[in-house]
Amino acid sequence: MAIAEEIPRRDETGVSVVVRFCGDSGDGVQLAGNRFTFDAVRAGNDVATFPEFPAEIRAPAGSTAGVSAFQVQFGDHRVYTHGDEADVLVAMNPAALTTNLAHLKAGGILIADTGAFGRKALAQAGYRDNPLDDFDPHRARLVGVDMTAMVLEALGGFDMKRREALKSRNFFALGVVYWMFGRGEDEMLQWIGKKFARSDTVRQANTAAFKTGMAWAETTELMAFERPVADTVAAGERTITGNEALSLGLMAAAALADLELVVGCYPITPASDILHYLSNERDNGVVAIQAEDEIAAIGMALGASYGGAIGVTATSGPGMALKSETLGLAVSLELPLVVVDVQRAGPSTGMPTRAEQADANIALAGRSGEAPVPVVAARSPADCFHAAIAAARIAVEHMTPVVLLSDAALANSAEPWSTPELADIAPIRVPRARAPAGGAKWLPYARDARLVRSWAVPGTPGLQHRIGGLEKLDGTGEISYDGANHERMTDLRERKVAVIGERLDDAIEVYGELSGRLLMVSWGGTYGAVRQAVCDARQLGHAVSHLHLRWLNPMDDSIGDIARGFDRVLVAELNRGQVLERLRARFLVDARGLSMMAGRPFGRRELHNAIVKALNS
Amino acid sequence: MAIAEEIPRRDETGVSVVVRFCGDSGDGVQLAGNRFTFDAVRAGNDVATFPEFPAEIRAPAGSTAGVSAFQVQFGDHRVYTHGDEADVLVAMNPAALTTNLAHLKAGGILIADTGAFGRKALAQAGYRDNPLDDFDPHRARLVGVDMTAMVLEALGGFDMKRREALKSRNFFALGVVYWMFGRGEDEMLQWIGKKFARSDTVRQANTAAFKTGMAWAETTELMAFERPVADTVAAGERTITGNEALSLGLMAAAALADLELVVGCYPITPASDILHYLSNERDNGVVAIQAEDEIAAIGMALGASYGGAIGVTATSGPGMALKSETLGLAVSLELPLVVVDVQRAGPSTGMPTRAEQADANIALAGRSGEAPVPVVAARSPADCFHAAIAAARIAVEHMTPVVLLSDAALANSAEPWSTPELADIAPIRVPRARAPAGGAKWLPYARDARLVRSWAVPGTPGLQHRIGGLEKLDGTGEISYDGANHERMTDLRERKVAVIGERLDDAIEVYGELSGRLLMVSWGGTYGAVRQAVCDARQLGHAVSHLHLRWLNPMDDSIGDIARGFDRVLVAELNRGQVLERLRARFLVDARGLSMMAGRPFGRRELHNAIVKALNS
Amino acid sequence: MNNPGTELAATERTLSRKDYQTDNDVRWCPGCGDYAILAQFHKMLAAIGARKEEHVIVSGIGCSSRFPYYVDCYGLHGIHGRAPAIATGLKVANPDLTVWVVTGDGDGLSIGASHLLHALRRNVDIKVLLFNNRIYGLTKGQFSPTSPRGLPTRSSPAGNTDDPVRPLDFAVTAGASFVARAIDTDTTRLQDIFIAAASHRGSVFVEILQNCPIFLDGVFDALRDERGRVDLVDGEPMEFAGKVLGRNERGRLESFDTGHHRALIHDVTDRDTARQLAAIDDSSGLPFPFGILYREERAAQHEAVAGKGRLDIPGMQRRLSASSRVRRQTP
Amino acid sequence: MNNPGTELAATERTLSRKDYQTDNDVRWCPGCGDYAILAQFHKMLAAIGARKEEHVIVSGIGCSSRFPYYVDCYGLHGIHGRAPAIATGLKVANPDLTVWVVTGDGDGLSIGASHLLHALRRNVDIKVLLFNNRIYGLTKGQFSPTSPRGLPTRSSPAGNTDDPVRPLDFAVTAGASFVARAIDTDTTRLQDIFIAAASHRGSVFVEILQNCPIFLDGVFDALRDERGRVDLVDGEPMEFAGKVLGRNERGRLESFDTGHHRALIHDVTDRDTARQLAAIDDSSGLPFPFGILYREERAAQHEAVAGKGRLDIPGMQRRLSASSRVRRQTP
Ligand SMILES: Cc1ncc(C[n+]2csc(CCOP(=O)(O)OP(=O)(O)O)c2C)c(N)n1
Ligand SMILES: Cc1ncc(C[n+]2csc(CCOP(=O)(O)OP(=O)(O)O)c2C)c(N)n1
Ligand code: SF4
Ligand code: SF4
Ligand SMILES: [Mg+2]
Ligand SMILES: [Mg+2]
Repeated sequence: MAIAEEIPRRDETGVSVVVRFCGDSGDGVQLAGNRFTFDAVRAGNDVATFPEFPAEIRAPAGSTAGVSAFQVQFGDHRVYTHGDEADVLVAMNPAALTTNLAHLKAGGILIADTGAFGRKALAQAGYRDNPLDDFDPHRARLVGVDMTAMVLEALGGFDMKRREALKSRNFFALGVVYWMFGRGEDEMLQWIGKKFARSDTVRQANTAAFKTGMAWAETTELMAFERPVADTVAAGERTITGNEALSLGLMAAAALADLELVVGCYPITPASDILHYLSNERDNGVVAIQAEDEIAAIGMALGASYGGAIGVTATSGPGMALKSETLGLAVSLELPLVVVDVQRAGPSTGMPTRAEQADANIALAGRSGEAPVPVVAARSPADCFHAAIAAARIAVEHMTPVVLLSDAALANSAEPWSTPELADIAPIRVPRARAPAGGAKWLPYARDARLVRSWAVPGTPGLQHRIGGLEKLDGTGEISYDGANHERMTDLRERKVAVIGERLDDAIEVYGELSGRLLMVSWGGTYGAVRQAVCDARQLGHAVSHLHLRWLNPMDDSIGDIARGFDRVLVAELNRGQVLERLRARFLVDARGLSMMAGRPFGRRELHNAIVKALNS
Repeated sequence: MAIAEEIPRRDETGVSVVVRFCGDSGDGVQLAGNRFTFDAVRAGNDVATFPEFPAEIRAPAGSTAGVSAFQVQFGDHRVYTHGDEADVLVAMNPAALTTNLAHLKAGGILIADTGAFGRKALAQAGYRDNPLDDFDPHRARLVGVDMTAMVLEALGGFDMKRREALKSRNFFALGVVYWMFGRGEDEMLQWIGKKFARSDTVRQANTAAFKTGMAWAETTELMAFERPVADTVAAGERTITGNEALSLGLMAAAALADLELVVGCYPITPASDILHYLSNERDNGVVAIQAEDEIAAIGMALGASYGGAIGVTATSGPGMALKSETLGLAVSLELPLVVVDVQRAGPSTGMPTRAEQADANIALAGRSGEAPVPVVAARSPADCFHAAIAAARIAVEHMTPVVLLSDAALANSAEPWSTPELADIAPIRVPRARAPAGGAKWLPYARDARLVRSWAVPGTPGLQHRIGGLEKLDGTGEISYDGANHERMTDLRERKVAVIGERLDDAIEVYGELSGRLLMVSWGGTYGAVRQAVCDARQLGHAVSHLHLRWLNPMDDSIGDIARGFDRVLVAELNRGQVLERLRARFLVDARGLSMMAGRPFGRRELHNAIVKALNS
Repeated sequence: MNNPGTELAATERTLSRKDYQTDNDVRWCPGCGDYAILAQFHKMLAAIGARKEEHVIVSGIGCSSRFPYYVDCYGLHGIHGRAPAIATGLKVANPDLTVWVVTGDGDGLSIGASHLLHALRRNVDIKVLLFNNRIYGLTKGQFSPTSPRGLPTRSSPAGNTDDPVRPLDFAVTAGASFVARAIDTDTTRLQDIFIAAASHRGSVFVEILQNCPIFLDGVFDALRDERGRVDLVDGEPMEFAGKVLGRNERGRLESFDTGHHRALIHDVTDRDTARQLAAIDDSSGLPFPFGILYREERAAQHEAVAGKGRLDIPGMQRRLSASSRVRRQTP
Repeated sequence: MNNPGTELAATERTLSRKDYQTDNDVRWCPGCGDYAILAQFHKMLAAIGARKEEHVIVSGIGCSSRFPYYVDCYGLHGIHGRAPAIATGLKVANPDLTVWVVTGDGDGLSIGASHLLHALRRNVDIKVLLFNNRIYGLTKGQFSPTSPRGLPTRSSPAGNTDDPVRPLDFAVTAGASFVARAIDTDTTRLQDIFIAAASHRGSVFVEILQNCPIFLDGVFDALRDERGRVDLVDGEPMEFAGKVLGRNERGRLESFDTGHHRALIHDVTDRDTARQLAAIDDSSGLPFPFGILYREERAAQHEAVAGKGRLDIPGMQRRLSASSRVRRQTP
């Protein structure tokens, strides 16, 4: 396992801005946010986004339960998080304002559709009086604009019902924000043209609303914002969410291995989109099946792997629990299998749309008996692509199930994305069984130097064999109740996973020096926030480094060596110390946990405060 | 949590003998072993037994796969294990001899039915020549007796087929062994009379065979064994196996709580007997349902708990995996529930009849999200009774699911048993919800000082409420997606389990001094062997103590304090260090693991060697 | 709502349907068929004069499964597919309760199919209301086991490739002792069925066709037309839109002119005919039956498995002593 | 057995049933019905000239599920109840294989009922052989979902309180496209059904009544008698013991004298009649049907879901570039 000591780069300071759109689920704030983000990327910025959807069921229009929000941070340097607080908050109705005002920085800009603050809407949001009426200028600069009226007026000539016309309000808002940040009008108009090609009315309405918004911003001399400019950061060609990147990564892995990709899934928030994406890829050879439940889904994936494909199943916490028994079988059979867990807040049904990292336990230890499984975690939306390839690579090359952890925040957040070159990625070697020379007997549980058995796919003449979940004799795979053999097989299964560590170049990444006062440890989706906070602290001259764990299992001894080089070690995770526990047990270092269980990623300031506290303690 | 420093007692040395019966599954060796054990208990000895059944499916008669064995150690002092090696081995056929000879102590006594060593039988056992023919007298003293012929002759007068008559061979063997150890003939004859009351022929045949065996032993002047005599050890009224004691314990708990006992089970080795025992207790008010699978079984148990009963489900590894999701729901609902896991060797189907302790992981950490659950482990067959009461007590008094761990060895082994006095056991307090005074609103998630919510059983007027697996608002229990509330609820669920530690008097038990050179740590079924080995070592003057953990969760800080008092800490468990990992993580002590994964309990000598090695290292 | 003071008083007087509502905001989408079902449920409780504390609603996960939060009786919102098992345990532990299970086509027939099958077979005295919208609502529009073949959804962009489950057929085959169908908007029939279900002793299965305006709007429109449906009334001919269902010479169901000698008179105790009615599906070309298809009296499971007496300390002490006296052989 | 050298040569010559046996000791109890079934399976493989590598047997857990260890083709002994799911994945990944599932009455109808239901419904091209001994064999004698009502077992000392599942009824209702029944000792019929099953394209369900001499000896004895069984032959009347099955005026099955005009001619494509035949159970007073009850041609699932083409590096590179070009909006 190699340790990469990353040299802190110049590109980590600069200008960045956070914009947050909020409104009713029907107001199109997700579309507005995504579009704005996209043009920021095209302008050469780095971005990080965070969408917040209402809880599962559609709440009544105008209610606080129905509020949807989208936050994006963009900048001319590396942007690691979606930002703690918004510089600009766009609120489409009172319910959105009341639930989102706390996200606006003191002294920021609040753009609100004053036309949406009617009596009924105010009451629905729980306001007695209109909060815009005597808005405290110290709290924020209020930019009130009657989008409703202006849009209705601009669209007066179209043959549209009021309700439909009002659906273009988000484009008015975009017009305002585009003007503020000097984003190109032409690109937007082109895109509207393509996106709404099917309906003349809608296309023209959105175009008109957007232009009206821009014009209004210009005429009212709305202050233009200090505009982040693209710097050395290579921005992407587009943005990508974690679930999409993960899906593409699985497909890329199949291509790199020259194997079929078979996906068995049962829908569950926030993993369902992986099923949706892959169901669309039938023309590209993907077989995606919606199973009757999670147990069937992993069963199908395992059956597919047995049949010579890369079997994949994707789920979230409750589904992960259901897959435990079959995952144990996969360990015993030693077949490749990728189990994706897009973590959400638990226990039980918990908060299905919210992010958490509390499935490390179940991924590492949630099986009966000794059933070791490699576990890898993606660290950012775009990284889901690479993490998926890594998971599939280890699964296939080492004939083992692998758990790939993502989370609700990574799943839906977006990052810039440029087309990866598959030629730059090492192909995945498939340990196919071959009939041994000289008429010798092929043994299903004979192993190579890395303790990997070979894969005899049904259909291959001459290699017929039987495998199963009962303990098997080392080598032949026959059923065995022999105690010494069980001891040996347990040991083999353990070492087989342990040796994978020797080849994981990406397992540990240290940012900063290899010793110092404080080591911040992250894994999975806490990467960005921790990196940002460590950057900040280093700029203030603190001797803080950052260790990111890509693999939760196997863990290399060098992690202990690194940790021992610091006065203090702080493990930041969205749980109560699950990976912390492993680090302490393994390396006997007195690492401490920085735990948060609020259903959302860490904020930059929270981490900064924790770092300062740890340094002063 | 109290620490009991146990004063080593005088009763831990003395005479003990190990007898092992082995034969074909049809030869009745389990019956012979149990009967012999029973009369040892009646004679005032302490005993520990270990039955070994063939793998699940009935193998052909006479094959090695079909061999069944029963080992018992009995003595005039505390007997902690069934013994490493047998002093006397009774072999009913060649297959039994070949698979069991290794269990006979060098210089021990081998009693074999020479009449069963015919050509065909020898071949089936893989013998070319008859091993009795020139048996090495240094290996053991061979007592060859043609039981087959003698039984056929003795039973010549009865109207029986040869095959049936031969079924009495085990009573011949018992006759021999009873004579050797001076056990009473009358008791046996009485028992035969009762047991086979329904068939005159069988009763008379067994009586005749037994008497013939005794007479033969006497006439051949077979050396009588130095006979262990009952000492201060209060022996039992009978013997009891772990599964039976566990079943009775659950019933006793229901009585102590004055609640109904509802058991939902799906059959699985080695837990099925709990379902069998409890299915027989309908007249005593027990409701036992065989569910369609393990998920339904725990669902039924949880539904019963919701309905005001003590809901129980019992299973083994693969079933435990399936129960994970519902166990998470129980954590979220905060309802009492007892989940019994009779551990067997894994992973996956593994070795279903063999013992292991590798489900500590899944019990402690096998759920999605943060879902803490108290875990208690029984330490001996009779202790299963008390452990079951402890599990149910904590479940009910603290409104939480509890996992109770047993294992395949405890389940089927037997120990002396005397009727417990329920009056000596504290009743279980039920935290029933009461309508608050003064018309105040009853809140389903309001808590008492121990953080326990109250139990409003459907049917109670005025306390209607809704609960579910979504995150709930502290107090009211309403659905909540609030981050701060989730943090609080997570914390409450964690502390709620942690505070249980304050009242567990039996959580930690230290035998020997509180500091020294070596601390041996055990949990669950490794208790007996570790205690025995520590006894042995202490008698040799070593500064070794023994810490037994009854509860794997919560774990008290005092465990760390104790561990730090020793130069070395060795945790003996039948897994690869699952509890070891928790101890290291929690207390940062450099404890080491003594792991065995051979599908059987530790032997006295293995442990002794490990102790010596640890002391010398 | 949960104020015990007022509650106790309330049960003394006659309650109206409003009394069975909870404070919780109902969070289904505007226009969702679930609202109409909920209203009839409240109404039924009032109609039968239900004591709030005696009713419990157990559900799984899905839009439909939010139901318990909206009825002021006891309620448990469980996990996906497992409500029948939880309800079984509840009923045997506490047989005096009236236990309802609310489930969806995914919850009940996909992940929970086995539990539902076995609960119906065992004749557990629970009343299963399956809201069939032929789609996964809560997870936003994947196909369900009852989705029409060919339906494009988020997880079947090229069209669902599976043949749908027929819920009534499933239930009759499984052995439910009360099988009925209603549709969200048909308030009278829904009400009648709910009232009949409430008093049935044994496993009740009611399929309620429920429109999901968001993900599969209008899928039942044809069944709202009198030509698409036959309303079953015990003892009456199976008439619909001027026609009548009958059995042809090959033993199959067919439509005949009213008054035809082959016309069938509905008999709720006739299991064979119920099986044939339950098998009618999209492809049969026959009207869908509504109302109570089948009803049978048979020992309910909680009666069959009930323990005798309660375990108390003296009883258990006797049990323990007896077991030692008998000195039973361990097996 | 697994010596690839000799194996390859062997597939060139005609194989006998012995060639399909493995080295493993068969570990069923003496007299177990599984032996006879195994023998017929070996024989069928020889009869159809099966290439060993093209057949795979997937099983769950149970005595019956040890089957794969005794047949020299590919085999996977899985976990309890999940074989249909594993077999589904196998078949879609590798459609050229002939995939058999061996399961028991507990494995297939208790813990695995939902998977079986959905696999049959989707018409997955797998051949399910359910060994029904009406008991749990491997776990030593608890009742199963097909155990007779009232049966005392280790987990039902006072008698089983549940009504049994009718496996054929379950399968037809679920949508299996090939449904048959045989009994362990009826070698000819078993052989015929196996051969027919091997070539069917779609979901096959064969219930094989299997005697367990240890835990429920003789439970099928009445069905070995000609009065207890009707052997179905396509195109022939449903004759048994001098009588014939027919449909009475109420549309129900009944026994008539041979030659009666109500006598039914067996038509394997007649689903309605198959449903009626499948419903015959302990309490019907009619003979149990044996042979192929129903058979239908319908698109098999692996064809419906098959991916087009294979993902290779150039193809995937194109796919990735296209996705960036299109600059799709994230949803
Ligand atoms: C174990 C588990 N798997 C998956 C889910 C996600 N999930 C929630 S509801 C649902 C299906 C809902 O469909 P249906 O039962 O038809 O109910 P509807 O929403 O249509 O009323 C799914 C797949 C879950 N909550 N738990
Ligand atoms: C998850 C799980 N639960 C329970 C078991 C125990 N078990 C093994 S086989 C079996 C039932 C066997 O009955 P059946 O399917 O009828 O097969 P048979 O042995 O009668 O052939 C059970 C309950 C298991 N292996 N795994
Ligand atoms: S998604 Fe459909 S079923 Fe769910 S609440 Fe909305 S309309 Fe109703
Ligand atoms: S227990 Fe029964 S089914 Fe199992 S092998 Fe023995 S006879 Fe056959
Ligand atoms: Mg639905
Ligand atoms: Mg069976």
